Amino acid sequence: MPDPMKIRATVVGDSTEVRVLMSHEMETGQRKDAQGNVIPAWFIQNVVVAHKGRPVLNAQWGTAIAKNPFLSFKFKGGAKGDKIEITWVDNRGEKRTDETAIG
Amino acid sequence: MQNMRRKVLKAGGGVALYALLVAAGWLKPGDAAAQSWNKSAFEAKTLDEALKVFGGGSSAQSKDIVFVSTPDIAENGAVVPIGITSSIPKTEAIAILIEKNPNPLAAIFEIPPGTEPAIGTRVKMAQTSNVYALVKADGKYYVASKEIKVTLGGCGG
Amino acid sequence: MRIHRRGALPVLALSVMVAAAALAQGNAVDEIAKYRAALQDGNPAELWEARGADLWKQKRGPKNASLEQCDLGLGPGVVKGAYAQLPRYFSDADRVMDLESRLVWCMVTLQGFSQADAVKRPFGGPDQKSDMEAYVAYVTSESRGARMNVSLDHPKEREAYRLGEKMFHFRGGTHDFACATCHGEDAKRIRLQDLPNLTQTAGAQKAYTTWPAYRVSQGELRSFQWRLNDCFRQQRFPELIFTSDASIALTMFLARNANGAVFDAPAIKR
Amino acid sequence: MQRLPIARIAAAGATVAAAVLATILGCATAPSDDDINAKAAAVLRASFKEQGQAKLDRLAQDDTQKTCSQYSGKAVPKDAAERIEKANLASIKWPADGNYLGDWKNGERIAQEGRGMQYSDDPKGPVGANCYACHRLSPQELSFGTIGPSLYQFGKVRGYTDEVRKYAYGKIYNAEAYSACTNMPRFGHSGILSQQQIRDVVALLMDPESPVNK
Repeated sequence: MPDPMKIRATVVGDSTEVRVLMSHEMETGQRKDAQGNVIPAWFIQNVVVAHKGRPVLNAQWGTAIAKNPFLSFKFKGGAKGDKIEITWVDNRGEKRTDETAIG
Repeated sequence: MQNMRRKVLKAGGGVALYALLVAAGWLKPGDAAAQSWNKSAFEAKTLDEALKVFGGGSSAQSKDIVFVSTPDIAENGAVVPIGITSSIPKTEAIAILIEKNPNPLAAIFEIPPGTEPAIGTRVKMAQTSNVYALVKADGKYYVASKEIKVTLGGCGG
Repeated sequence: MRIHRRGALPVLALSVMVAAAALAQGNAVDEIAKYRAALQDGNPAELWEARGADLWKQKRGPKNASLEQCDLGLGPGVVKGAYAQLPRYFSDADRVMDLESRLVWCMVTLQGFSQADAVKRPFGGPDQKSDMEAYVAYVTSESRGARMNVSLDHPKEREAYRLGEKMFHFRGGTHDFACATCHGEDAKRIRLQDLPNLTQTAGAQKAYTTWPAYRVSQGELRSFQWRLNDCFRQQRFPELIFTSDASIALTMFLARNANGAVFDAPAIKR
Repeated sequence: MQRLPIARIAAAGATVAAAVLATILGCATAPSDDDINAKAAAVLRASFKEQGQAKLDRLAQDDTQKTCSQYSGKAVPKDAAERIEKANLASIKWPADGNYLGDWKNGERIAQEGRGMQYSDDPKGPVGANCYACHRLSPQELSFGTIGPSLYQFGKVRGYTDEVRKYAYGKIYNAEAYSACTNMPRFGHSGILSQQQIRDVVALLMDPESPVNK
């Protein structure tokens, strides 16, 4: 079971700013272990952020996103207490969904 | 080099690009159920190949795409902060490409209406390279680039 | 340098070159500062803090107990501000302990782990996470904003400080390095990284209050024990034993030198 | 190594502060400096374990290391400095053919390489001198340290003479022969670099074609 995300969503003016940290190795598939074997690629491929069920960001990621990924963006609207839900899916099909209330 | 790249940027066909973007889900922002991942674009080995597969069709250099909170020099290539803001009306998507990475395409962000065309993330860079911000807006393609130097840090071992 | 410079011209040329280099360097240093500033916005150390806070409450070990009653020096169960007063002398163990050695003590006495099990995975790697580093992230985060206040009241605390100072200046290994080689003077750098002068208050304060840290080069949160361990690796010494007396003495020397500063970690570093 | 007067004063200040502290805390019962030195050595021995190529003998100090530890952060007394420089100068093995100059391109690789002799390093893997960690050399490399002086235009400024080449070779082989208690490792004396590798680094400093002299 992957570790939970840290999500911060705050109202800034007439927008909501969302900042997320995810716990993931983001292994490139380019590295070798001590025995010289290639460490297989293992990385988040899709991220969806929804505000009250409506998607506000869709992302596709490759192996170049840094380990323990960080993402920030803003969307118009959003009020204190609204639910923000984030889901990621990696190339092994592993999935994690976390939610927070806009603060 | 710079000229060659521009040519490639212009050479890609708009029609092929459109088809690929539909496949990639670019043109269906907000459709969370239709999760997809543009395998051929992400697995392309060169910038030209990535752009060809994935379009960038008749993309024009644009001053309306700005790198924010993006340093000229990275103290470590494992984590390089990248911020991209587009002030081009009807921006629908932003992609990050790193020319000298083994797979240049790093990320595609679909921007549904109501979401500001400004994203921040962190990428890995294998070495000093040009980084491209490719923006799709109102069906057209725009690009901006910036060189980021990757330094060797610390005690070196 | 004992070789004499010849004539005025090369010296002039040299000074022009040095000025140009200083300019290029200045830009590089400014840009590195921008890089560091851009990283502050989201510190993955928070992922470790959250995991540590969760683990802290979990019942674990042969005694099926949590660490909630662990005494970090301010009484059982008090975590807030405890790290800013470590290392310190603990009468129950009759030993000066830093955070990690105290956590091992609590894992053994409260949870019933063997000493060997408690120190089995001090640092995380690509294959496995370290619970110890998660505990360290959580406990240290509870001292963020507290003022460093390390005591030398007990004779064993004073002894640890003096031993730590000696070890700081101990030169050895194939390269003749001591801690002082890199950290004994002001305003020096390795490559582009500033080296704090740990023998002076300002340098010790700046360095000590920003560990532990999420190291972007490793994608891991690193504890102060790790910091010492990896310095010695690069000094070409053998491996520093986790929570050994030397590691605690050195920590005492550095933590005490940082007294008065506001603790501000877990931080994020290169 | 030349210490700035300010550093010396600050170091002296720290010593005074320590003495005052000891007095306040009741130095009558405090262990002597010799006691602490003996205990520190014992604690160090018990606090390390051998790992990879780094065995516990790396904690055994020679006279140079021991004396320089004693005077770390302070001025080294003149007689001690002379003793160290003399012994280390005598240890230098000069190339039998009198050729000090190798290949500067290989010298640049050695100057960039930070690995070698750490317990985490493959004993058969590359061993470098990591010159850039402490020195400025080729102007193209912006990531350089400042623990040592800039060596940019080393040969150009000093002249491409045999005397300077020999000095550079000796300094890299055993820096303690020229400046007691320097921060610089003794690359030849301690078996870090081979004779040919030292020649290559000398070439980086002394070859007119080296980027260092451009």
